[in-house]
Amino acid sequence: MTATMREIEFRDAVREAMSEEMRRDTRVMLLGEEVAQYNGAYKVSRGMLDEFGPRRVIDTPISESGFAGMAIGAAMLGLRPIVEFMSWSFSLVAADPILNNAPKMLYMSGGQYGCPVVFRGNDGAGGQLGSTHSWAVEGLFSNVPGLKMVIPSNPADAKGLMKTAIRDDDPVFFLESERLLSLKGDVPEGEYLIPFGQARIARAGRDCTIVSFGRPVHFCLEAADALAREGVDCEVLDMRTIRPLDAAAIVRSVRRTGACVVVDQSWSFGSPGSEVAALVHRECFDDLDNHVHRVHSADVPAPYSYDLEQEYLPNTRRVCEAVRACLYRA
Amino acid sequence: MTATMREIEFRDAVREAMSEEMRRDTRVMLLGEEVAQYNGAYKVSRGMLDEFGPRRVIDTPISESGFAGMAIGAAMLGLRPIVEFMSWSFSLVAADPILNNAPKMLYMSGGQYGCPVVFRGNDGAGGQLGSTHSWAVEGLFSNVPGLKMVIPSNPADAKGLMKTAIRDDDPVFFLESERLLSLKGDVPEGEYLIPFGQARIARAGRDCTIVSFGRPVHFCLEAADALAREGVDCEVLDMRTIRPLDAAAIVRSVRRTGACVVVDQSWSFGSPGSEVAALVHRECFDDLDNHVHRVHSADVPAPYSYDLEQEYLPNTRRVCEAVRACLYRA
Amino acid sequence: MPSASQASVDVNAALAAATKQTPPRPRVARPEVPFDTARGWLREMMLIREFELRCMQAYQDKKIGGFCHVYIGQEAVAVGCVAAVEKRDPIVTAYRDHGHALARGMDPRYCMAEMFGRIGGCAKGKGGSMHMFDRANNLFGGHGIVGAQIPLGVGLAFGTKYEDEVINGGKSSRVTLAFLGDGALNQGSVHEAMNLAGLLDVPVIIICENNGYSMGTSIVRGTTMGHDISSKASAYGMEGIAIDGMDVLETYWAMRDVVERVRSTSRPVFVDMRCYRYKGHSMSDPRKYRTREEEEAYERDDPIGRLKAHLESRGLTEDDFKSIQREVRATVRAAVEWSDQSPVPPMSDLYRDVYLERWGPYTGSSAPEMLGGGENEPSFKAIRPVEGEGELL
Amino acid sequence: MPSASQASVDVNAALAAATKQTPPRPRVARPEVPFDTARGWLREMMLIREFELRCMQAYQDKKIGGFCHVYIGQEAVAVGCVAAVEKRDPIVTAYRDHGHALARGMDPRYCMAEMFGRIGGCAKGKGGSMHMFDRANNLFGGHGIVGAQIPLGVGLAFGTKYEDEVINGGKSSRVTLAFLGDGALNQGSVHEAMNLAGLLDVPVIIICENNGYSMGTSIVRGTTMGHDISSKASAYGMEGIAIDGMDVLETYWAMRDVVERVRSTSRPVFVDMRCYRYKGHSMSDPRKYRTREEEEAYERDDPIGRLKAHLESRGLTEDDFKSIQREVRATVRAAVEWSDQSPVPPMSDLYRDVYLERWGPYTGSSAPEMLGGGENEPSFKAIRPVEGEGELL
Ligand SMILES: Cc1ncc(C[n+]2csc(CCOP(=O)(O)OP(=O)(O)O)c2C)c(N)n1
Ligand SMILES: Cc1ncc(C[n+]2csc(CCOP(=O)(O)OP(=O)(O)O)c2C)c(N)n1
Ligand SMILES: [Mg+2]
Ligand SMILES: [Mg+2]
Repeated sequence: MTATMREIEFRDAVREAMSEEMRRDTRVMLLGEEVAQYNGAYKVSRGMLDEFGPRRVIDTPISESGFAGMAIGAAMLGLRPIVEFMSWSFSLVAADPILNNAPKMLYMSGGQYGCPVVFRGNDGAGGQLGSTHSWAVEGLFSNVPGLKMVIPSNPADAKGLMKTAIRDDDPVFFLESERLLSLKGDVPEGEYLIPFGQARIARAGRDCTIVSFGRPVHFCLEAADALAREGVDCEVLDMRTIRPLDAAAIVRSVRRTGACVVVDQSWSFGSPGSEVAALVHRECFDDLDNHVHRVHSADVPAPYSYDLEQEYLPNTRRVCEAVRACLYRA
Repeated sequence: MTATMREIEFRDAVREAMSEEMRRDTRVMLLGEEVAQYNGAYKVSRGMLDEFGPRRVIDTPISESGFAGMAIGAAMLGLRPIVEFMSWSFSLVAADPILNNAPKMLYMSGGQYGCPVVFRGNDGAGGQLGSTHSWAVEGLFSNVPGLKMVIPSNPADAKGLMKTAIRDDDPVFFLESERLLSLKGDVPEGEYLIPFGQARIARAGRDCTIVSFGRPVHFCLEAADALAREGVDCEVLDMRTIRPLDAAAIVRSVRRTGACVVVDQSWSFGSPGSEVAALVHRECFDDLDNHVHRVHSADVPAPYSYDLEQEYLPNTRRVCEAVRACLYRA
Repeated sequence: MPSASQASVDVNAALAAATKQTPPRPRVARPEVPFDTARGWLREMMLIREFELRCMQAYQDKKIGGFCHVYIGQEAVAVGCVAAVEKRDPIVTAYRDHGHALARGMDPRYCMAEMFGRIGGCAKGKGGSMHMFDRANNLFGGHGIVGAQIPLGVGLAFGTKYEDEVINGGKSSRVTLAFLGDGALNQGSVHEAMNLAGLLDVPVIIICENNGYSMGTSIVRGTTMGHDISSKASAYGMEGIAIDGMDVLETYWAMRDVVERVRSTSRPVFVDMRCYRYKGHSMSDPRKYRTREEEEAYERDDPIGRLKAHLESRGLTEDDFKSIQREVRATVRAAVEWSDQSPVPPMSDLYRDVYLERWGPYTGSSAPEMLGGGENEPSFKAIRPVEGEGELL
Repeated sequence: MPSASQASVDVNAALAAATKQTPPRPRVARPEVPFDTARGWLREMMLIREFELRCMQAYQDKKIGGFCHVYIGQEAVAVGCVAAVEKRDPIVTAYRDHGHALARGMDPRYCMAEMFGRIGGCAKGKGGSMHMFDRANNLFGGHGIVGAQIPLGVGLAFGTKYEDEVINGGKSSRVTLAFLGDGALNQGSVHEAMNLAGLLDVPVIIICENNGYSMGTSIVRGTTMGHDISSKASAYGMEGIAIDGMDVLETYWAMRDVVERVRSTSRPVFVDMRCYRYKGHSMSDPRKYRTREEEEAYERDDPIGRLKAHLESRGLTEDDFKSIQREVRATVRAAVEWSDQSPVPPMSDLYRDVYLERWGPYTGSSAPEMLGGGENEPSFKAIRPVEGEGELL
């Protein structure tokens, strides 16, 4: 990424990736609720109808199961559809096609039919939307083999990972955060792709490894700054993809720091966070000075009230507390 | 359980529990595909239509989302519906009502509307049904707060837990195994209930704690027998409920044995098994001589072929291997 | 409109056709409602509108967060429908739910405080704008997932019938109103529920508030047969009827007929309730998908204006009208002030209401906090007084 | 039938009404198919039936596991429909899929070996009876989740149109056949897909194999408007047509019309294909929900018998018929033998075909096995020869 940089928003980065790929490959198309004429409920697809026309940027009715299934059929045939879920919270009504069809088609057909589809949309709480609209679906869906799961934390990663996702021959679940869509960041001008399964060291440090992905990475970085003032030097790993998971990067870091905190905005029970904890204990059994500490959303449905929701989510204070506890500085 | 015992099948135990509760409480009713006139696809509800009539034992069309949602509405009003999913694999089409409504209604309504519904059906692979029909939904759904999850391994537990589930004021996910339905076991004659959140020590032992639930408990017991012949004395914990999880029982046992293997038939990533591993490492950090070892289904869609499927699932051999590895006897 | 052939359709003309040119049904002569009753409806509709306007303002002021879908333009629907049933008849609706809550009798303070995220809210600030629940008034919630409340509504109706017949050995005598938007017709669960309602003979009235748009998608762009949505009901052998939801008197009388029929036959009915929302889908919608002219045409047909004109012909004075206006303004202002003062929920409330039975959220440790059952009295009771016993907060 | 009022309906009378008394449509005079073509169809139908009988036997012998849904009685549907389209037209179906696979040209050995769970199976033993895929023959699978294949079918049709028009700049020229059972009409996703098909003008033919039952539930017990399911299509403004699926000639000609129309207009069509399954839903079904008389009535109307009679009137001899019978028996016997000898998949195959790109299953360790991409050539290619190149296994 030595190319010229510009500062653009996360949503623009996602759009650039989609548009570049659509220019490159006519098999790529976008469908979802309000993606065309309305320019996207969150303006991620702004202008794409104008550029690509109504055959490639398609407004759908509120039929997630129907249009997700439709995209899967089209992908089996050879198209490369991008499906926008206005929110991943609405993907529950499409759980069957996205979990039972897309990730299993290749296997069930004995290798005959792949399913190169990208499902994308907003994920996670934080916008006071109440419990039906605040799913962090990584907690649910990362359990399932056959799919890939991408959770970018910044515009540059979002662009590079989206391009990889579109070119990937397997089904990709791409989780954006509505809370990050307006986040600005440096994004290279030219074309670049970010491979799956490679974590990014968002901050190097010696004392404690903080493993995170998606929006909570920002809380981790804030926490690391705060902790630095206390003399604690944290390394923050931004996993970027959960399936595949760059386990080697985690293990490398924890072997050096001897301490690990996982910050994951999904519920704790049976989550990516618990997996990382189990993995680290397995691979770094003799390296750890304390057990892996975990920060998750509270084990309750997401509340609407602002104050409750802020406390519900992983936040900078809770990350700091976890790191201190992990380093016996509590 | 000092009452007189009889040997009955798992399916009979479940039916007895449902029938007893329906006799006790007219608010309890059963609905699902083929539960009435056909006597249940797996004959769990055999004879119930005859006893309770078509208003309380109701055949539904193949509309899981519709009838699960319907049951939830009825439960909000005060009924106590039991919903049979012919297979939990078919509950994916009902993911929204069962995950977004049932477990969250109480919270979202600020405590006004509970949702005393029991969802039950076959769970897990092992019958050569291929990947669409072989879900172990504990891997997916146990992530979600607000629901309770029961996974019995034998007829006596199934009956006592089902009765508790029906009387419970919260939504309960009751996971049966088609592979166990014909399993016979001693079941007490009289009425009894088994509280949630209390593990059962299926076999006491000193050297290694094996944590499991549902069908794999049987593999664990077989493995424990085999290992006993090698001089390894395993304790097998049958968790019986996953939410709530009897963490105290696990910790008590592992503090004694110093070794822990988790056997969970769901996929490994972000599963109940990874949660138990993380929990044990957290609570028994200084007690463990090795990291927690885990046995899961292979991280691939379920294959149809008998031989592949047997290897796919946790089995006795794989449990033995894990225990030996955990005890450095590999 | 994805395909080229359809793209050329004049959406607005088509919409007009859908919502106007097919008149809901020939008007029949209707009896008069007592003046005071009709005046009461006028007040309710004005209350809802004032409430919604203040919501919009509070949203701008960032006192309300999340999504907020106002009901302005559709007031006659909630008021007319609720008037046509009894309190014991359950109601369930979608996320555009303030109107239903107020019409059902929710205290505007509880409704507003909910959106402010305060403990005085109808759900103690846990549900928010889209999720208004009111047990005392038999309101089974606003629901955020499009269409999801229709299976619930069928279940409520199934439940009342079961209670009346199986448990109490009598005859089914309650009806359930289940509201949905026109866009929700494209959710599969709605279709599954309609089939179930038809098969099981449940006394539910499925009311499609057909305001012609789902977000920026006009009905003809998203819904086949959008010009005649009662065709959706015909597929389930269900009676479908169109009602002019811009006219509260017509809504009331037409719904009265439907309610009576459903109460006595226990057969479900589908209502194509023609209406219009004047504002955007939610607070962030610039309404570029339709013309100002179209909006103005509907505004001229305003349900409050219509009822006002009717009442004027029966003697309502401008003074009286103004006094209503003053009263509802004061009521809503009071609701805002009360909500401003209602405390933020205590942090302990984060962990309440997860389970009713004695068990708590999973904490990843061996000592789960016990927050259900005895140690966690359903906290709603603790803050909401029983009928007329005065308030705790 | 849950409610008392409905419980008294005579199910069989109602079923007869649903599948018989409303004749699919008035027979029009049809051209004659060439004798050899019709004889070919007879052979195919006999092959399917023989194949299914042998499946049942192999299932009893525990050579086939899982669920096994045989197609006996419905042979005319798959054969007639497949004959009415071209190889390049995609097909997708449900779990009762052996007939479609064979009619589409799948080698019976691959089909049988799949059920035996052997590497020679069409999906290398990974899919089983319910999941027959055949890329070379444009068969996009049998699918086990009721209704789930209909959105896929709409997607296939969308895809062919997109390829033909957007990618290749030509005119849409392929049609997709998407089969479902009558019970599947109650899955919401089917309705969402029908609406999408109508809105997006996709060239799909949704063929409801209306055999009157979903497991033990007769259509009138589970489906409102069960006596006229094309009402389901009307709700989406979609043409619905009933066809006598017990008569392969009629099925063929009627489908020819439909296919031609869909090919040229790109508008979807729904077919109510009247048929009957003689056997149980799956291997474990004792068929207590219907009478022997009903079954016999349909058996007298047997599609193979009908076509045989027709061909006899055109000169088919008993000898020729017997020779077909011998040939299909030999073919199926050979398929069973071949399948018996086909090896069990190697254990390494458990981890293949999870991903196409270079990445492997998660192993919980820091060294995930790499089983995608270059290091894991899609293994199907490795065992299935390219057209006529001879076999590897
Ligand atoms: C399953 C689902 N998909 C998408 C959404 C996002 N969404 C919320 S409201 C809405 C439009 C609904 O329109 P309509 O049903 O006509 O109701 P109206 O807003 O007009 O009252 C959409 C797409 C959602 N809440 N749930
Ligand atoms: C979503 C879902 N629910 C339930 C089932 C179980 N099931 C398999 S086939 C079937 C009956 C389907 O009947 P129909 O659609 O008429 O097809 P037919 O068997 O008659 O060919 C049922 C209930 C399933 N596979 N998927
Ligand atoms: Mg609308
Ligand atoms: Mg059928």
